[in-house]
Amino acid sequence: MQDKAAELLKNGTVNLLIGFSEDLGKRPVPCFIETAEEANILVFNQECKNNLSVYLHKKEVKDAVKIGLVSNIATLRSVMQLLSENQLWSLTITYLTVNTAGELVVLSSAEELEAYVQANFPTCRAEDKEMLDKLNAMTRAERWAYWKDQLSECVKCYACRAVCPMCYCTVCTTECNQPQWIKTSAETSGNFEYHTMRAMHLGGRCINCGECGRICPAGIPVHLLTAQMNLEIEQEFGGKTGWSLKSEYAMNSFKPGDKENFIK
Amino acid sequence: MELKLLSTSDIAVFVDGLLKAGKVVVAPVLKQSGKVFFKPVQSFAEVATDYIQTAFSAKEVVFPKVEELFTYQHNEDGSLDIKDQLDRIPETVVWGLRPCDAAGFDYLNQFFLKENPDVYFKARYDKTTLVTVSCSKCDESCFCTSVDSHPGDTKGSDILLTAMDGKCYVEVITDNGLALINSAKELFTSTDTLSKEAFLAKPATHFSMDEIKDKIQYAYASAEWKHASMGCYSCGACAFACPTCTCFDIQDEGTQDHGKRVRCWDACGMSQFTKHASGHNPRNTQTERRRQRLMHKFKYSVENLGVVSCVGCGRCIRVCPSHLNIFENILSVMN
Amino acid sequence: MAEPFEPKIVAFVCNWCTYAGADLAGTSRTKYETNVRIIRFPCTGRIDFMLLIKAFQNGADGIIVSGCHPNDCHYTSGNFHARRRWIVFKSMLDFMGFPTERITFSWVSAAEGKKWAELVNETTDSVRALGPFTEYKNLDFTTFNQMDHEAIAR
Amino acid sequence: MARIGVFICHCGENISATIDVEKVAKLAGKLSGVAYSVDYKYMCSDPGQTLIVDAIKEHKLTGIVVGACSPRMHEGTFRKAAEKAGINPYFCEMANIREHCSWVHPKSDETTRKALDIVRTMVEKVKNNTALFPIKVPITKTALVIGGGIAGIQAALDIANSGHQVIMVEKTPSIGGHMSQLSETFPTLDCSQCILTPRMVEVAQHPNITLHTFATVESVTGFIGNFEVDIRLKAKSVDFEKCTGCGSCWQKCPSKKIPDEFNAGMSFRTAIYTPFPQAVPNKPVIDRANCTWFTKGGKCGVCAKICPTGAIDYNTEDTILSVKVGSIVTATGFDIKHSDFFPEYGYGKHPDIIDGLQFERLASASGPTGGEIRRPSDGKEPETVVFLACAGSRDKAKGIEYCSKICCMYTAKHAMLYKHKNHHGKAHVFYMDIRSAGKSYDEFVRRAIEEDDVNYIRGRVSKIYEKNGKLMVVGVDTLLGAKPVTIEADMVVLATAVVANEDAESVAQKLHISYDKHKFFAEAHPKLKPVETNTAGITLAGACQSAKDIPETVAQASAAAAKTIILFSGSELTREPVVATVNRSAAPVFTTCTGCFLCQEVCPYQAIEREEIRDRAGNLLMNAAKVNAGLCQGCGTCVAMCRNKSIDLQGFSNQQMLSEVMGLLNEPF
Repeated sequence: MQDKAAELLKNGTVNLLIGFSEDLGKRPVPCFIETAEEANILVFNQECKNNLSVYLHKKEVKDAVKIGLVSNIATLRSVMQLLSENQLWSLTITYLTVNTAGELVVLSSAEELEAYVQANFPTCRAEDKEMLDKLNAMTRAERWAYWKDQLSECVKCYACRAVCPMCYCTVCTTECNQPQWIKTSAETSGNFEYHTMRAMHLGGRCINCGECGRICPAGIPVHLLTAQMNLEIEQEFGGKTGWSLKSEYAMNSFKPGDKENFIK
Repeated sequence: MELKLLSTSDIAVFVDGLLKAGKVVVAPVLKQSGKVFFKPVQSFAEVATDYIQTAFSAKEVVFPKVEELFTYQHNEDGSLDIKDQLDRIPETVVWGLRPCDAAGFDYLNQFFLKENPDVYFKARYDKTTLVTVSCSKCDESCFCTSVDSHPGDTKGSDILLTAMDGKCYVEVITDNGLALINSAKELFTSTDTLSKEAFLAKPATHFSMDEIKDKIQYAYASAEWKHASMGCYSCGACAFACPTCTCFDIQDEGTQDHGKRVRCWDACGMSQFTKHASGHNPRNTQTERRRQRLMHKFKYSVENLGVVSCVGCGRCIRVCPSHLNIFENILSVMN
Repeated sequence: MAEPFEPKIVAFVCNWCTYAGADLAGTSRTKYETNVRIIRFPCTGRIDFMLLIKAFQNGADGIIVSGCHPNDCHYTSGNFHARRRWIVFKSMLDFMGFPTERITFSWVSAAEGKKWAELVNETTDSVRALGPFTEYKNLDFTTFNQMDHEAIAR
Repeated sequence: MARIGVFICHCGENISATIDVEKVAKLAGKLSGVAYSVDYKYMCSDPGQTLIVDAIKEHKLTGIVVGACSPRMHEGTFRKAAEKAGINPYFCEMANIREHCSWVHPKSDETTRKALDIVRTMVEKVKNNTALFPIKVPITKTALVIGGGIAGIQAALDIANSGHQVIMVEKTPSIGGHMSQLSETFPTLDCSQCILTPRMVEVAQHPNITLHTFATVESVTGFIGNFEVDIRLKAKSVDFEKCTGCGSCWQKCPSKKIPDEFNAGMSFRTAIYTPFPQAVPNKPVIDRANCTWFTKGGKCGVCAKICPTGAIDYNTEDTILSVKVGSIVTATGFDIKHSDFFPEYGYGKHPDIIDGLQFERLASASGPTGGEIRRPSDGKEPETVVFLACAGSRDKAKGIEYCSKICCMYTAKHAMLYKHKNHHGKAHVFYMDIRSAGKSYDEFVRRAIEEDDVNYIRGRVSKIYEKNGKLMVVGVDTLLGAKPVTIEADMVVLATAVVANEDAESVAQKLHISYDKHKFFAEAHPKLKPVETNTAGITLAGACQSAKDIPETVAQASAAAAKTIILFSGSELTREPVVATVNRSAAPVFTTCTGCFLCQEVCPYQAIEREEIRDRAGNLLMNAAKVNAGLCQGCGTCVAMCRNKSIDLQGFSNQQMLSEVMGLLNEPF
């Protein structure tokens, strides 16, 4: 990967390469490389969980235009979803990933990306499924107590929003103050409001990378909300997020026969 | 300062006694997420002991994440009622915070009370007693020794406990602390020797404050800020976990007729923090925002208040989604 | 004895069908419970789920959301989009443990003044039986901060 | 600072009988932002309105809330009053305390309290209202008529006669449509071509009509008043400027065995042809798929050699003509189901089992038999003819569940025509029900039965098979106790179902109009907007919407023309400003819209467009949604869809709706 990255930077295919390096504690840290000489700091392993596609929204990255993106499968899937939502139009991206056989794969077009993602499409992670099953098996009152307890710890640092590649709005509804939709303060009711909104806005768009839950400083499994929504949506309306370059958004379409057994 | 001994089995007796006396005890509690939070407890049994650091600092006790400043109510006759509830603040003991957190209180104290004292902070701070526990364990994020502190530092604490050799050494630092001890005199015996150095954790030292104070003067223009900030997602996790970050926002919640004014945490690293109503943003890039945060900790607060506002607790490193590392950043911009 | 609990019910309705249906209930002098307050939208498609949350947060005990029957939408498909939004929203709330029986979804046409009156009566009865929606209100601390609240709540 | 006026109406006693109106007015006056509050017997009366106008002026009110009846009743009235007093009419809101309160609740404190709640909610809303102004859209006063059948002809002539320009596009080489193929028309039995051809000629000669035959609509962009249409002019291979229509070419054309569409395949035509003698324009085109010059690579060329004016040009190509029009009348007509659903009826297998359209040609004086009814197989006059109504229609199991509407009538007509021409012949009609609603229609059917001795059998046919040179029609007579009936026939005419054109779906997609499951174009409202489509500025005429007979088609075509003429009657189109808008602000923000365009899909009117925001050097900075106010109907579905609230709906804005909710639930005292 280091060699390929150096080559891409040297021959001008890529102006800026986003990948991982290690800090003093050997933890993977996102790094931004502009010259071939720096490529030797790149690492890629199981610990490289960050979804680096979120950086594609960053102004400094957009300015570089030709981007190399070191990606895990979740990253690639989010790029697919972003492309279907007409984002990233100003960028030319080369994706560097490692397939299940441990080989370096370089994808340089949207079509190649689509084919690769569809061939390596991830399923819902087992640990998430387990938690969802556990929560769904609870009584509703237990679930209420569970989320109430979890959400009371939320401090509204918005890290879940910041790491989400699908949260690319320049001004989030939480920042709207005319009218003020979401309370600024991190009271539990405001937290409930924020997380419901977040899940509703991501349902049918979230690609289940799980970053939001992984990085929550308060340890709230917020990714379960969107994971559950995605399962529901997939079951009810079909379609998979980050599967196709064409938009197949469940929430902007309908079928005349959608269920309505809950409507009087 | 007095030095006392408390038998380890009496710790619970002491805490439960405080509770019985009507004090609120805020202590580390292990929650289902696996993280430890400061929470009001009902008995010592709830208190977590085996942890390196709590998820968030204890600053919440004196600087809550959401604080109601007052409520307002428009009456039918056109008059307006404004009420605060400062007189209802309970006596609170923060139990089991780390020396770094206690040092954070020392900074908060300076920040909020040095000039134009903040009445809300003062009301809480005056009713708070800090019982600190020295650290025998640390991790690679801890760096208190780099910022003129150490795992057995008494700065900011009212009482410092060091539990070793089957005994609990009690360093009583302030009158506040003494008053707390005196509420259960019978549990404490006097002693005059304490040598805790061997027991204390040994976090890595990455730099010295003398070095920093000198070199940080030239750091503003460093090209390394861009590298140090490119990975930053501009969330507020570091600021909200930090024991010394004090940015806040004031909001009115309710209608024209009734509601409340609240103060809630904010973060200088968030992209909208300095944004003007016009749309102009003086700190428009994350590079400028991260520089502001770090320079404030190591330079501006020294200039304004005479103290460094980083206590080396390492929370910002632990919570950072992209593992940005404050001491590595500081080292890189200085060199 | 305390007064019987009278729930506050907010109805989010579309202009063309349910609002007109409620008008018809009026012109036909069909009597129903006073607990409901109507907010008029051009179309059910316009009803943002955030408004429902806001209503609960501000003290609503129950909510009615109602619009044109399928295929009757004045704008052809607003109600179809709304229906899909509700399916997802409802299951979302269920997952969070929210008592979704406090929200009644319905189709009431401009000709169904009687159905409107019945809907209001049924919803009022069921919400009255559920009691005041304190779970949500209790999310907010009543005193100055969360820790004090938790401490005082003991 | 808002200065709101509240006006509580007694509505005689309609409101005051159950609501303490004085109390409501008094308490409303104490609400924050309310500068004036009063109650009055009849607010909608002249003195009531004068009271409002005077109060607005005297108290310098910035907005008003009228607590009275439903806004669906008097919103317009009070908005006019507000306007008269000099404030923007959209600063007037109505609190519905009659239909939603006084009429449905008993006299009680609770009812009064509810009335106050309703008023307070609207006070909160009106505080957040903004001045709105009617939207003006410029109009190109030219209409496009797609389809040159009787529907298109009628619409084009009506619009042209009102003084406006019309462009007509017809895909075949001649206008006239299905009506030109018909023999006689029910219920008067007058000759179809006799009444149609003068209209066709009028179209061709009308100074306000530009006719493009052998042309199709390629694409449509734009919106009401401002459509841009690309028309594909198919290569005719004949220069109409030079051609005199002499006919030498088609007389000499060697490709003579091409089934003639006009005669429903019962005769042949040449490769260079005019569809029928009275065609308009009466000039030939080359059917390249069947012309030897094109299929055999430059061999033949007879027509070019023989043409006295040198009008033949094999090298012409399709051209695209771009036109700007303000309105579009869609009159693309219908088709009949050619391959029958019932294989047991043998349609297509036996030459003497024909469809209704083929019978029309047999009965037509301009048809292959010169108007004599002779069966296709051997040209003999059939002695017995069986007519089957509902051959496919009203049969959900076979796929077409609707009634084709015209078959009952034309079957009666066919039977009559047959009887008039073959006095000794026998005509039998199998039918399910006779649907003859229409002026003089039932009388017509009765005449067929009673005067022309047509044998009507109520029942369906199970199969038709050939035996000894006869067609054995096996059916059942349900009026005779479900007795099986077998009729030996010489010819069978199937009234096959009326269906949408094969290309209806693609036409609808080009026009951005919706269509039903049978591919018939969908009207905007089944009752109240039967002519309009959901795309403003596009109307429907004739059988492209649903099966119709000629009088209905003509009526709808005139209605579509009227809608167009109404649109063209002013220089600008004025619309209610209740439309969605995407926020815009100064650089460098421009808008909070992220250009995800997920909103485009939810808009039933295709009103959301893409806008490219560029810097002065022309570099693309961002893409953003933009609502075309000319198309938006104000449903607001996009508003609820937009994640970051970049789209808002004027008149029902986020700020207004949230204020209503907050105002409703937060009692001030």
